[in-house]
Amino acid sequence: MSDINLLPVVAIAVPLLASVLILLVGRYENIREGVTITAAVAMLGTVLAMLPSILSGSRITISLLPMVPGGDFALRVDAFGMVFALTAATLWLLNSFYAIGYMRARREHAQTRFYFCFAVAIAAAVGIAFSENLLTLFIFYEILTIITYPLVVHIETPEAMRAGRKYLAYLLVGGVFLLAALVLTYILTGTTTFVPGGFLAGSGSTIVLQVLFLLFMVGFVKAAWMPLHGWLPAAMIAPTPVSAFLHAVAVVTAGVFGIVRIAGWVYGMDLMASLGLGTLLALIASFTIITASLFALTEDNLKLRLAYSTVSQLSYILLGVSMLSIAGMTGAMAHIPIHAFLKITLFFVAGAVIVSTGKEYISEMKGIGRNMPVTALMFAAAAIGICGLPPLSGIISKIYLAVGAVEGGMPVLLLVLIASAVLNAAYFFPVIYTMMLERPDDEFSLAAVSEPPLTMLIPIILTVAISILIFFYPAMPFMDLIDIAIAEITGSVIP
Amino acid sequence: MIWELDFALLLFMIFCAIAAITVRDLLHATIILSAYSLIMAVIWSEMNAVDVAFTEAAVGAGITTVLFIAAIARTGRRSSD
Amino acid sequence: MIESFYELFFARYNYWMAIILMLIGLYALIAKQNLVKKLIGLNIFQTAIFLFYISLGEVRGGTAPIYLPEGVDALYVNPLPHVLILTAIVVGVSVTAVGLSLIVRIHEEYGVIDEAGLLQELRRR
Amino acid sequence: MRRNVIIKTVSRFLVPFIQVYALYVIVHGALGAGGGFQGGVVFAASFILMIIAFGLTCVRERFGYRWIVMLSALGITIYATIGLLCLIPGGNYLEYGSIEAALGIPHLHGYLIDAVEIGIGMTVMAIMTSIIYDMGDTGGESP
Amino acid sequence: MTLIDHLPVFLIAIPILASLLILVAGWWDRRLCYPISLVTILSQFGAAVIILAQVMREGTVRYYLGGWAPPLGIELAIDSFNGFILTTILLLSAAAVIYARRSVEHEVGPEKTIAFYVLFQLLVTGLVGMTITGDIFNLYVFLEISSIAAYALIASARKPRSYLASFNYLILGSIAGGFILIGTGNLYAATGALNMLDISRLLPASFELATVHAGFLFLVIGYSIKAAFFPLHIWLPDAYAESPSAVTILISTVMSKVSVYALFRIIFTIFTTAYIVDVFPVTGFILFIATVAMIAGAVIAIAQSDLKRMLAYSSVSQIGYIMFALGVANQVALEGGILHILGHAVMKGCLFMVAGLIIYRVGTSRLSDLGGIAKVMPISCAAFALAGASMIGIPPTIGFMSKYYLVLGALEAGHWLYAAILLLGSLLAVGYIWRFIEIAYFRDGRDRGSGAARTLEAPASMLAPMVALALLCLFLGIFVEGLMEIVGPAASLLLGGA
Amino acid sequence: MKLKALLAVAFIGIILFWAAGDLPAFGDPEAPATRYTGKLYVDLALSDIGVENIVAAILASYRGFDTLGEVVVIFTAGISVALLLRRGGRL
Repeated sequence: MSDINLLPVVAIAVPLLASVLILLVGRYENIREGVTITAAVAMLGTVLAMLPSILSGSRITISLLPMVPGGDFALRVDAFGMVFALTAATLWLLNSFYAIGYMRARREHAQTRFYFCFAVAIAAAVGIAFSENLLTLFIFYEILTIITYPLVVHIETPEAMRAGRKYLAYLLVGGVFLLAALVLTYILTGTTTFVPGGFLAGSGSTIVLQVLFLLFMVGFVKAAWMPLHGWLPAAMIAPTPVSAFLHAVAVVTAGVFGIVRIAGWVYGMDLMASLGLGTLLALIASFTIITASLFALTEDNLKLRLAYSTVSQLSYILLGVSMLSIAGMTGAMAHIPIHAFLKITLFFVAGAVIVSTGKEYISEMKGIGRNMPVTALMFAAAAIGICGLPPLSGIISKIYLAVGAVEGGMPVLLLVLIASAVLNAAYFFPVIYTMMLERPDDEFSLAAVSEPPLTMLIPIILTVAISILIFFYPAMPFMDLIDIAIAEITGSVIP
Repeated sequence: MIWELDFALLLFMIFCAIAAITVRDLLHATIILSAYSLIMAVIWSEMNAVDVAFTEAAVGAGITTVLFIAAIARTGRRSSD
Repeated sequence: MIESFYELFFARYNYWMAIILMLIGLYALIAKQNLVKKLIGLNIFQTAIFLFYISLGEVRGGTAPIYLPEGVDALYVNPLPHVLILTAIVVGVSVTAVGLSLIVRIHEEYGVIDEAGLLQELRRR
Repeated sequence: MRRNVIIKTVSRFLVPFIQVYALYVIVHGALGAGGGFQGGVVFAASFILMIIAFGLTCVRERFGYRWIVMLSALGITIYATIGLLCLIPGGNYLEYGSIEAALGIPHLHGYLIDAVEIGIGMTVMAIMTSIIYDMGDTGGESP
Repeated sequence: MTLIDHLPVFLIAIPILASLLILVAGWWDRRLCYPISLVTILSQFGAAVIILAQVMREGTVRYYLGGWAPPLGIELAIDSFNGFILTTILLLSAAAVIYARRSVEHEVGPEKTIAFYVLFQLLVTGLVGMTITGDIFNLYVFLEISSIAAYALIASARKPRSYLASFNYLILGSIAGGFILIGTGNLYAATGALNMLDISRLLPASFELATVHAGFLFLVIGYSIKAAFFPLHIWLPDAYAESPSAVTILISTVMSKVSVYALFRIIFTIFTTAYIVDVFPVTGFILFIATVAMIAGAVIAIAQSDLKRMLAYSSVSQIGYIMFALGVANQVALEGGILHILGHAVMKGCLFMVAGLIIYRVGTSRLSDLGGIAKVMPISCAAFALAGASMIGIPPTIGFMSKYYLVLGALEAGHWLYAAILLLGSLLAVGYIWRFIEIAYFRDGRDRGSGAARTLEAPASMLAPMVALALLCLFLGIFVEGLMEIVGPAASLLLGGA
Repeated sequence: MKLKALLAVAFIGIILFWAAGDLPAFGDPEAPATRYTGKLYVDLALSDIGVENIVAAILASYRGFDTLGEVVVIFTAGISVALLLRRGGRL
């Protein structure tokens, strides 16, 4: 076993180790947060160290220990997993700085618990990315569910507890469905190891496979597709770094990541098409995109509006999968990092506003752009990116999706894309307008407001910068990785 | 063995059992239980189970009764049913 | 007719009686309110089971399982149930003793030893 | 409480007989009806008679809890240890035959059974007496 | 014959002598009870591990007591199944006895220490005897030893309610004992044998007799009462909730498991699958009841306001999971069931230990009085969370693994609906586990002046076994494959394989 | 309660009577129990053990382990009663 084989283990072990250290040194704030940052850097380094070999087309597989029939506990790093892992690792680093600023500025309680859970959550997220089979994925998936619960109920108010119960109910029920799907897959095929291009073909009757897919869909309720999205707005009661990182990146992306994995590595696109699952997925995705956008329009709480926006945007990924075409799949995969970078910016800004002004409702944010110009500008930039306008990365995935819609023979989906873009603009531009152009009702209320601390501001700027970088240099590393992944699942040679 | 005698004893035992659980005075019930055990011992010895009969006579009719009486002395002999 | 009557009755009347006794004991064990009565029922129940066992070991025309002097040919009854029941009797008296001491304790704590009264006491506290 | 003189006299007369009979029952177990358990119970019955005649406290002073603990433990120890002794000549637990074969004494098997019965009798007697003490003790301190 | 060959009987004979030693030595000095008890149970555990290794190496270990081979004598038979159970129960007993020290001082009182340890030792011995005996009547004898010891131990809390709980248990336990005796008698009448293998060999000839069916029913009902299988669980909540913590741990983890073991043994070894599938088809019925038990137990547990009572009802539910395996009766499900015997013992032991710690420190186990307790008892509550996660079935804990096997087995047998109910029903565990977690971690206890605010973590002798069990929940789950090397053969053994 | 008890007892009674119908006839020397182990003990006890009382032979030797258990049961009961009832004292 060469050294590189151990890297995926290291990538997961680093945050776990950090979480233990955090618990141990919890009393000393600076050391505790130093541990977090160090671990984030170390993990990003580990992931980056694996990047060259993945880009060269190889895969890293390591089987850790046998567990139950239905899969060993095994890790495998492939191009698609790398996309997720790289996104998560980068954003964890940025988010750590942001969280330190946010938590200190807000003087939040139980910060040790916060950092501990955060570290375990990122380990679980990376574990999902690097899972070699359904069982491993399920294990990390459930750990992610449980460990994010304390983050959601962080403020411990009765309202938060209610939200937490809702969160737990949705995700654990989802987990049960996923387990059912996992067992069923094992019963049908005798394996749950992901195979590029799928391994389910011919293992069961049409109806069984269709039901199985539905089980998987409910299982990946973390993807927040409608009407099973209820947990995501509820989870917005969490502190903003949690909302930003987990509920824009790690948790929800784990959901869509799972669905893409299922589509590409368990079912395979041909089987999906022959089962008519593309249409089903397209229906769900279109419904979610439009409805969630409408929900977002009416929502006054900024974080909730962003949450609905997330629900809507995640379904772009499902939409891409549903097209069952190379371009659609590419768009879907590309949307994972692109959306993550843009949406985290928006949440960062929402948190910055809360820290600086304590305001959560859009109608109260009139004119804060005057006192926090950089923050507001970054919000505008990220919003533009989400809407799919250059020079931010959002447009890349949208173009692929549009091509995919045509290629996949579902031009009607183009309409969905266009309608959604319009709706995106409709719910984001009023916010930008309110922030930057409107005058505050009460001039004095904003007197003490200023830009958030630098530990928060810099991550915001960096995420926007990365989004712009992705627009100009899409190939490195995300599109290259995605090309490899697509080549894997379609069976064509690696370009 | 003589089945008529056997049968009569068994019938009497059933009578004793019913009496033991219906009599309201616990002390009486205990004595009836003791009689029940003794008859049981007789039946067993008649069935050639001498060891068991001996034991039942010593334990069922002896020790158990004493224990019951001791307990009743400490709790009260009236029973509602 | 006579044959079947014999089959039904004479061949197994010991079992019938044992079962009836078991049921009487079991009924007292479940339904009687007074805790001492329950233990009396328990004793009846157990003794009836012992009767059932001893009946299993009986052999028509047999003698007690103690060897007769050599040369005397005898049919002995099955000794194994006797052994089992000797053990079971001990178990029975042990359970009775523990049950009675529990009753004494319950009486000390609550002042009553019938279920209705105990329920009342529990509700009162 | 004054106790009836007749009962006292009769029991003083009877108790030794009962106890001798109990010993007889214990050792006679191998030959006919009887055995350690029955004998132990009969022995305990003699104590019951004494309790009835002389009162609990009086009997307990003669035959106290220390005796009960010792005898009950000793009884089971005899049983279990004889069982363990059977391992020395290479037999299984409780395989009296192995000792008989090793020592070459005829009928040792039967004697060992008698020894075991005595152990049983001791424990049963002690424990039965203990139970009767505890059940009959209606308050007041005990030694 | 080396000494190693006699280990099976040492497992019983030495502890009996040890209990006498506890009595005599304790009479001399009370402080000697605990160390003697500890050393005995630990050495029993060591012996169990050695025997298990031997069984895995050489196959079933048989020990003829008195040198009399069956059908004349009694044999101790240890195969991979009861070797596994034996190790499990002794592991938990060891944990319980370590934990017992402070619990006894606190809940039983110094003057009852000797009797407590003697009975504790006898209870463990009785259960060990039940586990390793190969004779169906001997099983009954050891069952009664453990039952009588358990009645007294439950009452040793010396609270008024504990006497009542103990008496109720005594009544139901005696009914169970009587049924077991009747069942044994019926089997004896039908076959003339008492040795389990012997019965199982002779039984097929009289499979059609009503006597055999009745024997089956009585044995199953009897042991179901002892195992608290729904709806025969009515003694359980009081008995668990009112007894001293150390006793609760022992009877909830070890005693119920041994009864379940006996049930498995009777159904699979004596009657064999051929009987319960073809001759007297009860598996469907058992499966149904087990499913009802899982759901009902969990639902009632959610409605409880007392931590110990809640955990007690959770046991009713979890016994349902084990019986589920019995109802499915195929290799994979049985593996899950056997795994769950271990898993449930470990996690429920840990949970009850936490409850006991809370009683030890706070003095109550009412849920409403425990707000914010995690702040003052962080280690205990973390252990609760870990064991609770296992109870819910969060991977990679042992609770998940057993559930996984159960579902897999149910699906393999084609019980789609039951598998679905099991999966969804397992979520009900979240309902009660999470109630405590929420209260302990996320509810502020600051408004309460006394109570939790001044309490601290418990002494090490209580903390250590608890933490060990909590970590065991995790490690057993992660390294479940090693466990399967024992569980797999055990399950196939039950199904009649080698 | 009474009705429930009656129902339970009736249920058990039905099983018992049903089972008794298939029991070997009372005193039947050809019953499985008598024919198998019963005969074995009767035939072997004297030569194996050398005591006249077969019951004692089985009790103390063949099934000696049961008897050990029996003694332990009574010992357990004694300690239990002491635990429950004894005031003061060392136990």
